[in-house]
Amino acid sequence: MATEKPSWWKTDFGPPKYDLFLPEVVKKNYGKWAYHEVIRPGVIKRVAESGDTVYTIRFGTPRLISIYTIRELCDIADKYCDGHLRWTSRHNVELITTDESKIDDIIKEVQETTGFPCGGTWDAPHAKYGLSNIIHTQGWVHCHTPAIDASGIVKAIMDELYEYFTEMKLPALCRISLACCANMCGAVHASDISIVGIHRTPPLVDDDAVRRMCELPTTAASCPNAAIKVKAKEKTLEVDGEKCMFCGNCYTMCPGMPLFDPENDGAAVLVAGKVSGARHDPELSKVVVPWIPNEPPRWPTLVSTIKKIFLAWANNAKKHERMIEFIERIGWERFFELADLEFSWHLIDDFRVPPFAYASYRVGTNFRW
Amino acid sequence: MATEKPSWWKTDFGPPKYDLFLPEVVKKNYGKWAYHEVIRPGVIKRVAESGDTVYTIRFGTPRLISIYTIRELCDIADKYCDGHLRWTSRHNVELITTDESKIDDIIKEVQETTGFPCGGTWDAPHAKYGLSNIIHTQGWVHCHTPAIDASGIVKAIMDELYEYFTEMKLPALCRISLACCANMCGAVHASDISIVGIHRTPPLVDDDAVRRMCELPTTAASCPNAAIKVKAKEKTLEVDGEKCMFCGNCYTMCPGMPLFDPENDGAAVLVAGKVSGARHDPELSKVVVPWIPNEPPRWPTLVSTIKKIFLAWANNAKKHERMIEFIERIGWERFFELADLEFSWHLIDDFRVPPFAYASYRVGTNFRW
Amino acid sequence: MSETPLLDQVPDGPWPSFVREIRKTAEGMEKAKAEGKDVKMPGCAKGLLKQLEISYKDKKTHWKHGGIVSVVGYGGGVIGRYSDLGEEIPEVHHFHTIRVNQPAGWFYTTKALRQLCDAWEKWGSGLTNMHGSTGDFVYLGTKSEHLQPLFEEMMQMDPPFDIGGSGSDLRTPSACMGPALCEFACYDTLDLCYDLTMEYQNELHRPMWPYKFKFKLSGCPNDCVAAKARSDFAIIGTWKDDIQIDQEAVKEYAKWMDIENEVVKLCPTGAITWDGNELKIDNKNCVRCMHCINKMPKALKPGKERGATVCIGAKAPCVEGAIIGWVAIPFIPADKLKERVKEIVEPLWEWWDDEGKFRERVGEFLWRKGMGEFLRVIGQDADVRMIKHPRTNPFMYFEKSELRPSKVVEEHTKRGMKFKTLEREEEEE
Amino acid sequence: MSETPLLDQVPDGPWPSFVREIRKTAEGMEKAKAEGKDVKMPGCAKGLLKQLEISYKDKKTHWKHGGIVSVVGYGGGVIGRYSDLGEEIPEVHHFHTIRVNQPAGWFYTTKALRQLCDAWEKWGSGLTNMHGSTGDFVYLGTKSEHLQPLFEEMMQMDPPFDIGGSGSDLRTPSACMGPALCEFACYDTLDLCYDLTMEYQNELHRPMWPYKFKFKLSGCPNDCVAAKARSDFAIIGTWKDDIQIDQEAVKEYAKWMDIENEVVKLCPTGAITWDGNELKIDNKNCVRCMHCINKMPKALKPGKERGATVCIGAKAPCVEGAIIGWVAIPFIPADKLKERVKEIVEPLWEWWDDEGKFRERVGEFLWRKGMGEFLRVIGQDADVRMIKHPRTNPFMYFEKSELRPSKVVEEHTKRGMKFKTLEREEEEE
Ligand code: SRM
Ligand code: SRM
Ligand code: SRM
Ligand code: SRM
Ligand code: SF4
Ligand code: SF4
Ligand code: SF4
Ligand code: SF4
Ligand code: SF4
Ligand code: SF4
Ligand code: SF4
Ligand code: SF4
Repeated sequence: MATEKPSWWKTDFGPPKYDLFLPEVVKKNYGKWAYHEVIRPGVIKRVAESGDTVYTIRFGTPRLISIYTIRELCDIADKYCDGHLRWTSRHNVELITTDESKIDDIIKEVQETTGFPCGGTWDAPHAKYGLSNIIHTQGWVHCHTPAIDASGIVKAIMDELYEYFTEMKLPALCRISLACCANMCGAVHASDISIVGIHRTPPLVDDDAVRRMCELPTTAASCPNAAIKVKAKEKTLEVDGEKCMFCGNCYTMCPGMPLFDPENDGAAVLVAGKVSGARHDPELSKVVVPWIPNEPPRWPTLVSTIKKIFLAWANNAKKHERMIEFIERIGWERFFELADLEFSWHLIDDFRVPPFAYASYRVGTNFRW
Repeated sequence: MATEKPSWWKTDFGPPKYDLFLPEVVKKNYGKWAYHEVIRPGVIKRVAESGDTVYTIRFGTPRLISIYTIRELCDIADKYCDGHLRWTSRHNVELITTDESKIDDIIKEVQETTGFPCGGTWDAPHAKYGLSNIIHTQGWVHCHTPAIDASGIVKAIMDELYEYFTEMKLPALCRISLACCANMCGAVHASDISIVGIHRTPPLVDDDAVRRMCELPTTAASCPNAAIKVKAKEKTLEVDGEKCMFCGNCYTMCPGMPLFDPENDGAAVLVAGKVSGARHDPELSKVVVPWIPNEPPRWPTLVSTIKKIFLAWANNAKKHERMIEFIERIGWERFFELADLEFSWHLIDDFRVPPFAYASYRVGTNFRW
Repeated sequence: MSETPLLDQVPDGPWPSFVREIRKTAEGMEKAKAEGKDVKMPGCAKGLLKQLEISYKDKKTHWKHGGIVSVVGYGGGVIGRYSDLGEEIPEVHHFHTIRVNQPAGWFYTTKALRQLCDAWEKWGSGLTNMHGSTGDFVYLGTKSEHLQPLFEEMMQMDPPFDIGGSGSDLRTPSACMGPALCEFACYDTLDLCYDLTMEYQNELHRPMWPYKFKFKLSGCPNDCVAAKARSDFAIIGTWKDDIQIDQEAVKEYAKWMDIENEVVKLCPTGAITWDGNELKIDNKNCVRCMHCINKMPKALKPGKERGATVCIGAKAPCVEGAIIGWVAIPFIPADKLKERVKEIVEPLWEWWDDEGKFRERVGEFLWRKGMGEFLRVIGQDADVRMIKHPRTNPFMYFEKSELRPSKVVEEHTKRGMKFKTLEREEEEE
Repeated sequence: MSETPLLDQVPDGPWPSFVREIRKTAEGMEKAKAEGKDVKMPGCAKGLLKQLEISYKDKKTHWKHGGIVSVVGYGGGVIGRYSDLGEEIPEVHHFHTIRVNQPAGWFYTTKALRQLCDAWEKWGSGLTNMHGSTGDFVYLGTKSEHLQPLFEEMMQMDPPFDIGGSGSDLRTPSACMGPALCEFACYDTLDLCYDLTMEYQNELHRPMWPYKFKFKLSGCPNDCVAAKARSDFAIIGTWKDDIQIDQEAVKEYAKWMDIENEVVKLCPTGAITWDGNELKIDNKNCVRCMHCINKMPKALKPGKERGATVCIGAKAPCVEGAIIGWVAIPFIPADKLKERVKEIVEPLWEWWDDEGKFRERVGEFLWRKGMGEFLRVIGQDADVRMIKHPRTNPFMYFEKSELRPSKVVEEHTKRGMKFKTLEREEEEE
C-alpha cells in the first residue's frame, strides 16, 4: 500500500467549497436577503435588498434515490436553473431559478419524470403550514440493528398524509421523524411526532459469536442497566432478563448479542418534541404508544395510529401551536383522550438514572379530570 | 425493667383526640365554614354556614419558648378564650374567640406579656399579604450537625423584616425557612426564600472515634459521591477531598467524621421554591448565593443579602406573584441583576446524579440580555 | 461584664427573642426551685445559655452525637444529645429532647398545656419547641434518667400525651386545621390524621424500616402543612366535579375586585371567563389549583365530589436530591380514605421493608424500582395524572405476558431466561 | 408470480417510492452494462430488492455487523456491511456505504452531481441517500475492493469530493443554507462550516476519541439543521441588541394580520406591544425566540450585534438518555467565531480525549465532570444564561483557594488532603 502515489493523489482535501456551487444570484446577494414569501405550496420567493429575486421550488423525495433519478433532476436543472439545485436538511430537493415563468414547467417536469411532488413548505406570516418530509434512517435497507424498517414505513405514512405535504393547511409546524432503533439516527428525540424501532426480548446470547468477536468486560460494561454478567469460566455473557430494557447497546458492541424477534420487535410512537426556539423552548419527545407490531409492507396499525395523533393535533391546535404547545395547553389528560390513546405504566419513566425519570413525574396536584 | 406495671401504665395510647381540644363553636360548625375574612393583620374572621362567627388572632413566636411563656399564654386564653388556643404549622400561636370585642385586649395582653407580635396573616381577596414566621430548626441550640445557628439567624432576619409581619403589604405569599445543615429539617427545599447551613471542608477523620463507634463499610457507603475509602488495614476511613461536597451524610452516620470549620462553615441562600398549587405547580428551591460566613450574633451579611432578595421581589412582583412566578416572568438573568447577586459556577448543578443536574441546564437559546 | 456578651445582642430588635425565652426559663426555674417546687434541673436553661455563648464565640456547635436513649417499651421518640463541654457545663451534659405527639391540627386547651408545662418544670429544662418541624410538641433538654418518670407522668395526664416518632419508623403524622376552621377542607384532615396515628402506633414507636416515613395531611391543594414537600405520603384534599359558583357573590366581589386581571388572567389553564355578569369555569380544563377559590372564598367553593390525591416520596436532599412528592394516587373519595390509605400504605411498607436499602427513603426506593412495580404492589392501574409528561426515552420494560408467542421467546424460555415481571414473588404465591 | 410480492405493494399511494428507486436503479444498471459501460455491480440493486423482500417477509434485518473497511490513509467514512444471506444473494454479500462529505448547505451543480453519479454507476450499487441524517451524501452499497478505486476517482473529480466522518471521530459538520438564501442568518453558517471542516480534516478522518463528536450550524434560533438536538456542539446564530423594526412594514402587515393574537400574545415573554400604530419591543425582555420575526419577515429583523450561541452535548438516548444541547457559551460575536470556536473546542477535545470513558459522548462526559470544570478548561466564566434555573441542592464544591485560612484547613493540608481544584493538572504546570 505504501507505494509511490500518483500526482493527483491527495487526502484530507475536504468537501468542495460551497461557493463553487452557488448560483450567481445567490453569490451576488449572499447575506443580503431582505425577505421571503411562500407564493404557493413548495415555492418560495426570496427578495434581496438589491431587489433581486430568486425562487426555490421544493420537492419531496424518498431520500433513497437512484443515480438515474439524480441525473433526471440534473437534466431539469440544466434546462431551467443554470445547473443549480440543492437539497434541504429534510431530504427534500430544491430547484433554484430567478425566472418566475419557469416555475410551472419545473414542477410539471419534476413531477412527471421523477414522481416527486412539489410542496413541503410553510408560511408563518399567513399561518399556513405544510408538512415536510419525514427524516428517517436505514432500516432493513442497510442497518444491522433495526427493529423496524425505515423507508417502507415512511412511504406508508406519507401516502396517507400526502395532501398535507402538497397543500399548506396545518395550523403550525409539524415535524415527523423515524429511527429504526434506539440509537435514533434522526431527530426522533426532538420531533413533533416520531417513530422509533424497539426490541422487546433480551439478547439471545450466541456463545460462539461472543467468544469469537467480543470483549467480554467491555460488552458487559456497555449495558446501561448492568443486566449483563460475564461468565468468566465459560468465556461468555449472561443477560438478566429482569433488568434488560432492550436498548440494543450490547448488540452494537458485540454481534453475539442479537435481540431480534420478528413477533415482538416493533415501533414506539413519541410526540411533542421540538427544536426551534420559536415561542417555546426546545423539548424532548415523549413516548405515547409503547409498541405497535411490524406489519410490512404497509404497517396499517402504525399508520392509522400516527394519523389519529396527527389529526387530533391538526384539528384542535391553534395557529402556530406546535404539538408541545398544544398539549401543554390542553393537558396530557385531554391529549390521550383526544388522540384516543391508552395510558399505561410503560409510559411512566423508570429508566435507570432515577432523577431524570422523576423530572417527568407530576409534582403537586394540578391536573385535570 | 420488666417489673409489674402500675394500673395506669399504658403505651401506644396515642395523642389526645383532637376533638377534646376544639372550642365549642368549632365543634358545632366543624366542616361547615362558609368563608373567612382577614379583618386586620393577624386577625381572621371565620363565618360558618350557620352564621356563627369565630376570630383567630395570630402571634409570631420564636418557636423556642419557655414553659413560663406558655403559661402566660394560657392565662390569657383562659381569660378571653374559654381556655382554647392553637399553634399553626409555621410556629405561630393563635388565640380563638367568638367575641369580637375581646380582640384588642387579647392583642394588647399577649404583646405586653410575651412580646409576641400580632400578624403573619395574608388576605388573598385583597391581594395584601403579610410575611409569616420563618420555619426553622435547632442549630447550635440542640443539634450535632449544624453549620449555622438557627434561632439567632431567624431572629436577626425577622427583626429586619418585622414590619412585613405586622402589616400586610406584600404582593404575594412569601415563605422563608431555614435549616442548619443539608439534612434540611424544614421546608427549605421548597420555600420562596431559604437559608441552609453548609460546610465547606471535608470530614477531618478522627481515627480513634471511627474505630470505636463506626461501621466502616456502612459509613463509606453512605457517601453519595463515593468519596470515602475504607482503609481496611488501619481500620479507619479516608476521604477524597476532590470528591467531597460536604453534605455531612457520613457524619450523621459516624461521629468520627466531623466536618466543622468555624471559618468555612456558613449559609447558602435559596429562592423560588413553592408548595401550594395556586396558579403554579410546586417547585424546589434553587441556590442563588453559595456561601455567606457565620457572623454571630447578628449575621449582618446574611441578613442584608436576604433583605436585598426579599425587596427585589417585593418591590417588583405583580399581585399574587410568588417568587418563582416572578422570576419566571422576568427571567433569572434579570433576577440576578435586580437582586444584585453574582452568578458563579457553584450555582450550576453538578451533583453526582447527572441527568438531574441536566434538568436545570438551559436547552435552546431563548434567554435575555 | 455579662457572661453572655454575644447573646446579649440578640434581643435587639422587635421580633421576640429566643434568648429572652431561655433567660426567662432560667429565672423561672430558679424561682420555682426557690419556691420549693420539685425542679430537677433548675440550672439547665442557664447552662444552655453558657454553651450557646461559647458556640456564638466559636462559631460551631458543641453538641455531640447522641447514643440511643428511650423509654420502656418504645424504640424512638427521644433524641439523645450530649454536650462536648460536659465537664465545663454539667447542667447540659445530657440534653435529650422528647418528641410529644401533638394533637391533630395543634389545637390545645390551657388545661392540657399546663399539665405539659408542669411536668417539664419538674423533669426537664423548661424549654420547648412549639413545634418541631415534623409537628411534634418538643420537650427540649433533659437527662436520661428523667425520661422514664416524665413519660409516666405523661401517661397519667388528662388526657394523656404519648410520644412521637424518631428513627427509622413512622414519624408523627400532622394535619392542617382543615374542617375545624377552614372552608376549603375537602376531607376531614384531623380525623384521618388521628385515625392513622392510632392505627399505626406500633410503626410510630418501634423503628423497624429502612428509614423514616412521614404522613402529612392537607385539606386542599393550598397545602398548609407543606405535605407535598415534606412527607413521604402526602394526602392532599381535592375534588373531581365542578367548582361551586355563587354568581351573586361574584357580583359582590366585582364591585371592588379586578376579576379579569386577578382571577381570569391568573388561572393557569385559562379556564375562566367573566363577562361582567357571569363567571364561567370550564371545569374540564380546571386543574384545581385553588387560585380563583382563594381569591373569592365567598363566591367559589370546591366541588361536591370530594376526596384526596396522594403524592408520594417527598423528602430533603440527602442523599439523592430533594424531592417534592409526585402523584401516586390521583383520587380517593373522602369516604374511602381511611380504608384506601391503609390498603395502599401497608403493602408499600411491606415491600419497602423487604427490598429497601438502609437509609433509602420511599421516594428514592421508587425511583430505583419504578412506578410500574409500585402500581402492581398496591394493585392499581397507571393514570396519566401521575406524570408531568410521558417518558422521553424508549427504554421500556415489557412483561412476559405482554409478549407474543415466538420462537425467540420459546428459546429464551428453554434456556431458563427470567423475564421481567411485576408480580411480586410470583414463585412463592 | 413476482419475486417481490410484498415490495410490490409499496409503490401504492402518491408519495415517491424507494422501491421504485431501487427498481429504476436495477434496470438502469443492467441497461448501462448492456450498453457496454464499465459497471462493476450491475446486479446489486436487484440483489437488494431480493434481500429486502425477505426482510419484509421475515420482519427482520438481514444485515450483519460490519468489519472495519476503509480507504488508504483514512480511518473512517465507510460503514462496512455484510448480508447474512450472502450465499443466497451474492450481489449484496458486501454492501458498504461511503459517507461523502457534502458541500455546506447542500448546494450542488449538476456537473458535480453527474460526476458523483458516474463514479457510482461504475463502482457501486447506483443507490444513494440524499442525504444521510448527519448530512453526508451517502453512497449506498459497494464491495470492499471497490472502495479504493472509487475514492481515487473522487480525488480526481472537478471539484474533488472527500470522505466524511464515521466512528469515534469528528463527524461531518453540516449547516443550514444561512446567508445563501435566508434573511434571518446571523452569521455565515456556510463559511464557518467549511472552515471548521477544513481545519479539522485529521479529526474527521482518523477516529481517535472516546466517541463521536458532531458540529452543526444554524444561522438563527429557528435551527433548520436541528443542531440543538443533534450535535454535540451546536452553533446557533443570534443577536444581542435590539430587533430592527420597520414600522411602515408593520402597518402593511396589520392590514391583514391579527398582530395582537398572532404576534403580541404569542411572544413567550410578553415583550411586545402593538397599539395599532406602532409595534414596540421591550428588548431587555426579548429572549430572541424568533417568533415575531418569523411572522413578519418584511418588518422585523434580528439586531445588528450578531453572533452565535453554543449549545453543547446533544445526542440520542443511548446510553444515559437523550440530550438537547444546553447553553455552554451564550454569545460569540460573528467576527470572532472562527477563532473562538477553535479556542473552545480544542481544549475540550483534549480534555475529553484524556478523561472521557469509552463511548462517552461529550454531553455525558460533562454531566460527569460538571460545568465548573468545563468552564475552567475552556477558560471562561459562568453565565446565568447557561441554566434554566440554579441548582436545587446545596451540594457545592469549593476550591481550596476559595476557603478562608483556618485551623481545619491547616490540619487537612498537614495530613496531605487533596482539595478539589478546577485547575487542570496543576502539578504539571
Ligand atoms: C430549507 C430549510 C433549511 C435548509 O438549509 O435546508 C429550511 C428553510 C426555512 N426555514 Fe426552517 N428549514 C429547514 C428545516 C428546519 C428545521 C429542521 C428540521 O425540521 O429537522 C427546523 C426545526 C424544526 C423543529 O423545531 O423541530 C426548522 C424550523 C423553522 C422555523 C420554526 C418554526 C416553528 O414554529 O417552530 C422557522 C420559522 C418559520 O416558521 O418561518 C423556519 C423558517 C424557515 C425559512 C422561512 C427561513 C427563510 O427565511 O428562508 C425557510 C423556508 C421555510 C419554508 O419552507 O416555507 N424554520 N426548519 C430546511 C427545510 C427542510 C425541509 O425540506 O422541510
Ligand atoms: C394557619 C395555617 C394552617 C394551619 O393548620 O396551621 C394556614 C391557614 C390558612 N391558609 Fe395556609 N395556612 C398555613 C400554612 C400554609 C402553608 C405551609 C407553610 O407555609 O409551610 C402553605 C404553603 C406555602 C407554600 O406554598 O410554599 C400555605 C398556603 C396557602 C395558600 C396558597 C397561597 C399561594 O398563593 O401560594 C392559601 C390561599 C390563600 O392565599 O388564600 C392559604 C390559605 C389559608 C387560609 C386562608 C385558609 C382558610 O380559609 O382559613 C388560612 C388563613 C390565611 C391567613 O393567614 O390569612 N394557605 N399555608 C398555616 C398558617 C401558618 C402561619 O402561621 O403562617
Ligand atoms: C427536631 C427537628 C428539627 C426541628 O428543630 O424542628 C429535626 C431534627 C433532626 N433531624 Fe430532621 N428534624 C425535624 C424535622 C425534619 C424534617 C421536616 C418535616 O418532617 O417536615 C425534615 C425534612 C423532610 C424529610 O423527612 O426529608 C427532616 C430531615 C432530616 C434528615 C434528612 C432525611 C432525608 O431523607 O434526607 C435527617 C438525616 C437523618 O435522618 O439521618 C434528619 C436528622 C435529624 C437529626 C435527628 C440529626 C441527625 O443527624 O440524626 C436532628 C436532631 C436534632 C436535635 O438535636 O434535636 N432530619 N427532619 C424536626 C423534628 C421535630 C418533630 O418531630 O416535630
Ligand atoms: C447512516 C446514518 C442513518 C441514515 O440513514 O442517515 C446512521 C447510521 C448508523 N448509525 Fe447513526 N447514523 C446517522 C446519523 C445519526 C444521527 C443523526 C445526526 O447525526 O444528526 C444520530 C443522532 C445524533 C447523535 O449523534 O446522537 C445517530 C446516532 C447513532 C448512535 C447513538 C449515539 C449515541 O450517543 O447515543 C449510534 C450507536 C453507536 O454509535 O454505536 C449510531 C450508530 C449507527 C450505525 C453505525 C450502526 C451501529 O450500530 O454501528 C448505523 C449504520 C447504518 C448503516 O448500516 O448504514 N448512530 N446517528 C446517519 C449518518 C449518515 C451521514 O453521515 O449523513
Ligand atoms: S436508527 Fe438504529 S437501526 Fe436505524 S440506522 Fe441508526 S443504528 Fe441503524
Ligand atoms: S439490550 Fe441493553 S439493557 Fe438489554 S442487556 Fe443489552 S445493553 Fe443491557
Ligand atoms: S437541619 Fe441539620 S443541623 Fe439542623 S436540626 Fe436538622 S439535622 Fe440538625
Ligand atoms: S461529607 Fe458527604 S460527600 Fe463528603 S465524605 Fe461525607 S458523605 Fe461524602
Ligand atoms: S390546606 Fe386547605 S383546607 Fe387545610 S387549612 Fe390550608 S386552605 Fe384550609
Ligand atoms: S381552581 Fe385554578 S385552574 Fe381551576 S378554574 Fe380556578 S384558577 Fe383556574
Ligand atoms: S436556521 Fe435560521 S438562518 Fe438558517 S435557514 Fe433556518 S431560518 Fe434561516
Ligand atoms: S423574538 Fe420572540 S421573545 Fe423576542 S420579542 Fe419576538 S416573539 Fe418576543
